[in-house]
Amino acid sequence: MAAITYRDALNQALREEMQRDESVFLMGEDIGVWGGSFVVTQGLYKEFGERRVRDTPISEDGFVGAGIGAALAGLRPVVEIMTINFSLLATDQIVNSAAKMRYMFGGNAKVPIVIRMPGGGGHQLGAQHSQSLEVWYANIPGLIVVAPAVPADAKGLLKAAIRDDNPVIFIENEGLYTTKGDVPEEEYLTPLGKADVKRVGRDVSIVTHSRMVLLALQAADELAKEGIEAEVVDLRSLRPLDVATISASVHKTNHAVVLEEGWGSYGITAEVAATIYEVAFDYLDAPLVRISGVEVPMPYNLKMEKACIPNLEQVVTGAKKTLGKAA
Amino acid sequence: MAAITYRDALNQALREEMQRDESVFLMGEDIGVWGGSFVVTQGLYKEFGERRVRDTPISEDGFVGAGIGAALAGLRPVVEIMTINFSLLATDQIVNSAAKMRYMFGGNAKVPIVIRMPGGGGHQLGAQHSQSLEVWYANIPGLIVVAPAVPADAKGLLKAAIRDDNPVIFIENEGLYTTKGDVPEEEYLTPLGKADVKRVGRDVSIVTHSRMVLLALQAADELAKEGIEAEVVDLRSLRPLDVATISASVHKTNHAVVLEEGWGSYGITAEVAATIYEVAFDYLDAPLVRISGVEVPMPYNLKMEKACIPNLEQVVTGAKKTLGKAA
Amino acid sequence: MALQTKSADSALQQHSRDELLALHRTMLLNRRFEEKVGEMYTRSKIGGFLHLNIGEEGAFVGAIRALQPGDYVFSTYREHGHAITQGVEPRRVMAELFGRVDGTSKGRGGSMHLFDAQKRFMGGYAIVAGSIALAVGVSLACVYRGTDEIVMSLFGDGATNNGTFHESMNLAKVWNLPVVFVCVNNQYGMGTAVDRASAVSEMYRKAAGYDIPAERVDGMDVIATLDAARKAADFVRQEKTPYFLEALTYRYRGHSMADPQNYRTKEEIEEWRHRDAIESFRKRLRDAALASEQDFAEHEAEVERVVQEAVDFADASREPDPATELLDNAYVGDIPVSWR
Amino acid sequence: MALQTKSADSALQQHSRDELLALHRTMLLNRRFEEKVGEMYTRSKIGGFLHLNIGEEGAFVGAIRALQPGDYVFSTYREHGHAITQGVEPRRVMAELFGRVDGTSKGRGGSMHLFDAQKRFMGGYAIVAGSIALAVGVSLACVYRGTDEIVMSLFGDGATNNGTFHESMNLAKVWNLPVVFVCVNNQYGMGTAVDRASAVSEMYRKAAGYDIPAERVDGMDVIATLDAARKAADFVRQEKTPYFLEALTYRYRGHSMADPQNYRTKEEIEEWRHRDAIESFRKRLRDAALASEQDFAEHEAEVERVVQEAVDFADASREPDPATELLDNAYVGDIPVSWR
Ligand SMILES: Cc1ncc(C[n+]2csc(CCOP(=O)(O)OP(=O)(O)O)c2C)c(N)n1
Ligand SMILES: Cc1ncc(C[n+]2csc(CCOP(=O)(O)OP(=O)(O)O)c2C)c(N)n1
Ligand SMILES: [Mg+2]
Ligand SMILES: [Mg+2]
Repeated sequence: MAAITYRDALNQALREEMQRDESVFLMGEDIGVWGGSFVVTQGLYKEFGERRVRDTPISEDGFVGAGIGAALAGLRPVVEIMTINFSLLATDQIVNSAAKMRYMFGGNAKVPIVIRMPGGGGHQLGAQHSQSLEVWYANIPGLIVVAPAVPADAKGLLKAAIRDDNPVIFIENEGLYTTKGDVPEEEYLTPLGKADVKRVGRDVSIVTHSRMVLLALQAADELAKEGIEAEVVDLRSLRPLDVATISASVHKTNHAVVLEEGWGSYGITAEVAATIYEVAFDYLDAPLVRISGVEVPMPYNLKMEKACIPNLEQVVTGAKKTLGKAA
Repeated sequence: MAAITYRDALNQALREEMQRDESVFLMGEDIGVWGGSFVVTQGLYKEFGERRVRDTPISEDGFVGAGIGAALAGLRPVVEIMTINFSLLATDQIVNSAAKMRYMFGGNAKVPIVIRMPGGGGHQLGAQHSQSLEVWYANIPGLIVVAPAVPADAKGLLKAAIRDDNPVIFIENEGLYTTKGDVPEEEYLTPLGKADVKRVGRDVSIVTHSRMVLLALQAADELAKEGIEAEVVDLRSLRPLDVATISASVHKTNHAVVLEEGWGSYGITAEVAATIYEVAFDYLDAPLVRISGVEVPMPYNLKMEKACIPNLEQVVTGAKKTLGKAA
Repeated sequence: MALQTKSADSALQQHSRDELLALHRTMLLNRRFEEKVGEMYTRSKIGGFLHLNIGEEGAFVGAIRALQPGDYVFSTYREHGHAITQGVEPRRVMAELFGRVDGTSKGRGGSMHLFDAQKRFMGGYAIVAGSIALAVGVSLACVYRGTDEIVMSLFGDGATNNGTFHESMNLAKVWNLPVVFVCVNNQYGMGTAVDRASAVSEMYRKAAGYDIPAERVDGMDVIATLDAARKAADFVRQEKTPYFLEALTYRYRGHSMADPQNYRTKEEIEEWRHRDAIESFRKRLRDAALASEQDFAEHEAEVERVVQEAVDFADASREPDPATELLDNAYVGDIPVSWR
Repeated sequence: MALQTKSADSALQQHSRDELLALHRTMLLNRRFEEKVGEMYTRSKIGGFLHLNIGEEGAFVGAIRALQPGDYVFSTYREHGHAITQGVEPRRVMAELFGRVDGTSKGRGGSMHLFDAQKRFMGGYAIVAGSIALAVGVSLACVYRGTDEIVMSLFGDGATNNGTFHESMNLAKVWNLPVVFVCVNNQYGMGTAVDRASAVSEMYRKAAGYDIPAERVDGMDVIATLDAARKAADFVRQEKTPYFLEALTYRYRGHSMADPQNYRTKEEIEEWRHRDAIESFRKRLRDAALASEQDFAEHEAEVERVVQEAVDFADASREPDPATELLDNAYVGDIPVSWR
């Protein structure tokens, strides 16, 4: 196992699948000559050429629609939307076309597309460039939505997504690209729809996804110092949601903290919280604690932005609160 | 009090506000000459002329953006998007412009726009024309989202929305336009952000919004026959959510059913359920029951479509279930 | 663009009699099919929105008949005739409108969502302009695979005011994709006349900003439309670059079954009915002595059989069963539809 | 479009010396301001994305100086100079970049979101093409109120491939709105050269599909740009209908501070630097004996003072306080931000 960055793990997944399957190709803004604004596709344009690594105009609606059409015709496009904020220009194609076609055409159509997009804040990019909107897509039947937190899952889930015959929304996070983690040398796939316990613990379950998994692990370290053993459940997949894994964890710990970087109201944590109460009502010793981003457009000022994103202290305090231990 | 249709109540609200305030004007597809595809704006084009009742091209992104610009300049546009399904073409302007501008410009801008759109299914319009996507907008800070269920609220909330200085997403339902209800003769406003108990009961709270309020009231009648007194809480406002009213009801009944027409996963009921557990954890005698639309693209066939939308039996059974009474 | 009625009908002469008769038969089939569909709707055999294309037969039959086997067609919610002309069985279309399992989409799609991959009818879509981008994507796949197939994307005049149309035009040109964009200009988007919604009255002029060759043709003249569409298809196939064809036509019926019809005059409708694509074509065939009332009568009889057979077939087909089939095809594979 | 260098510089002669000097001063101010901003960024006084417009001064100064008091300007994320040219105080711009409460957006917006309603600078926006529709809306308000004001919408070449641009152009023309669309064509959208993303190389040609009068001007020639923009503004104000102006220019720096610069050659950059808008303008002023090195030196000194004062002002301004101000202006009135 070699420790590589999240970015390189994605790059490996793309390269391997493109080498394996001629029908896999990439589309997106500045993914070719430039190498991707977050450098995820670097080197692929050189290796595979324009035909399979296609730079697009700034036409999110158009090229996402074109990707869906290409998938309908049997190709396996991996479309990069530079950030999830710009995916708002393509929601019609994602929701009204990709998510609908198979069912509304009576099963006679298939749309094996992967649409990659990073979300998240923390880089002072301001209100229009710092959103976490994955909950929107997680709400839509017909879509599969995954959000890996570590390089190994990023690679395994992307390869699995590319091979899956359903439209997959692949959520990355701008704060994760340079993070490192071990990635198996040999070929592997990470199953879509399965959560992963990133740290085992018996006292409290911290259930979260994407970049917040790293914060949860940090918090678990802190809590351990005080003798509290937190279990960190990485959802990995938002649609479908792996209720079994979440349930098993909370049945064991009897306490839960649900955490997300984005806005909590009608957010990912709303569904996860409701689900936990539903499947563990008689197991919860106390109300769970919901932690999410402050519900304002993201401010530019560094201190203000920091104050909007969940931090270590909040998670530690939240865990103690549900455990009835005053911080 | 005269009983009028939901459609006429909206029409009255628009007419009254346009007469009251010269800066109020309407934009939308076929709202003028045609009178609105759901006939909500009928007669207004004749009365106020092209300047104030503006037919638009099929450019949702463009004319919603133009409406936001006009609001920024101090006018009070009421923009109709023919159905919520087409609002997917305008999500960028709604979320990245309207919802952001005030905060990201440090409070130096104001966007007093109302964006009306009906959602819902039940008319065999198929997968691309039968969605209930209000939860998307309810998730966005900077927006106010309301969804009246009865004519009186439709009129009062629309008038209040037009006078409010924030961007308001006004959710209607295609199944409500011809429903009737009493509407006060005199001028009145319905406050944004306040839920309304549509029926008082002591045994179980059915918390829902828009068209499902009518189903909940039907269910309450049914339950009454069996001696079960259901309280029906009409959310009316989805953002902000009136937690106090929901909480008071559940604290009283100790049982809850949350209901929505749309998809429940990451839906309105997810937030409402999580909120109820949060504020009434020690009051709930049993897990609440979540009822929502079947999570598939809406099928065209009548029977199939019916099976996708919550029905009377489900709500009645759900209420009994949380009350521990086998159906 | 004026209608050719001079005795020596050179345009007509360049086509085989079989082709001419086939054009007539196809237009007539679509006309009678739609009339029957309208009837079935009033008899509640069909639900939802229904958009008839009666009056537009010259435009879409002329355009689609120019394609070759293997070519793809993308359409809108006004697509019954587009599907049938592309070869989809009328009975499977009717069954879909009836919401039955033998319909092209197994009763899940309905009037706006016909689909038949075998016939390369890639679907009817209900979001205005949405399918144009999908068509561009399929043409990209054709180029990617190096096939000779091309794609025809049909849409209305109103769709050209939508950004999706413009982004798609640009992509097709920048990437040199084999797409024939066909704007069926029936002069209204619901109740909005072209000039009230579009900066230019001639839709083909919108291609100028993309350097895409374009032309307008009289959509009430099926021969002129067919010839223009052939020229377009050949060009696109050879040059591997898009072409834009505007067919000027008219819809006789309302936008859908619910239409106040307060946005146009009876006179205007009458005026266009006088230029009816089928009637005028019959006259030309007669004048050129290429077909007789006898032939037309045979076509009528034949078409009526097909339409009636379609109704019978649809009636005989069963409805999908909510109890057992509601979740079918929600996903490929065993992805759970919901976890509650 | 070739640069005028003949001794009798007729274009120059038509302007007062004061105006010419003002043009020089404004371009220079923007150049020095941006250079300082770049420096402050590397010194971490500024965070987030930073898009400098060094090289484009001739284009945007020429365009915006053509406006009259009361006219509105909408811009993008590359807008510092657009704001300053429209009259926004440099120090308030710098304070915004520093994230301070005396910034145009109280430190909430940052480099991409400057805003000053008093100066009718209606904002910098970070969604490509997004602000074009907003500009159309403000021009609609001008017409609605019957004022004489017009709106200028500035955007890049890449933005013209986005549907929002096209829908906005159509709306402006169909509704006859007073908008001057100004495409600052710096020949790249990030690393994508115009021809790799756009079907046509000349952006002004995209106006043809909307019957909007359009022209391309040399954006490195501030006088030519100013004259063309004046013509456009006058036309729009009188005719109450849009105009499209393309200013061909070049950005010397990277798209943002993180740019591989692997998509263009050093030679190309050098070539355009040789056509620098400020240098070439100085030469013309000297040749026409309208200004001397002395004047330029005075401008340099003056501009340096302003820029330094801006930095001092920004440094002195406080940061917003998360503890007490985080929720300010989330809504107008007392709408709760969250209920948990
Ligand atoms: C994006 C979107 N906006 C609005 C509608 C509602 N609508 C359905 S058809 C139609 C008119 C379309 O006109 P045109 O493109 O000319 O096609 P036609 O109906 O005339 O064949 C409208 C506005 C829609 N389906 N999709
Ligand atoms: C809708 C959208 N897509 C992508 C981006 C990322 N992005 C920011 S600037 C830019 C290039 C824009 O090029 P152009 O319009 O020519 O303006 P320039 O940067 O050259 O001034 C891109 C792709 C964005 N901000 N918005
Ligand atoms: Mg039309
Ligand atoms: Mg550019």
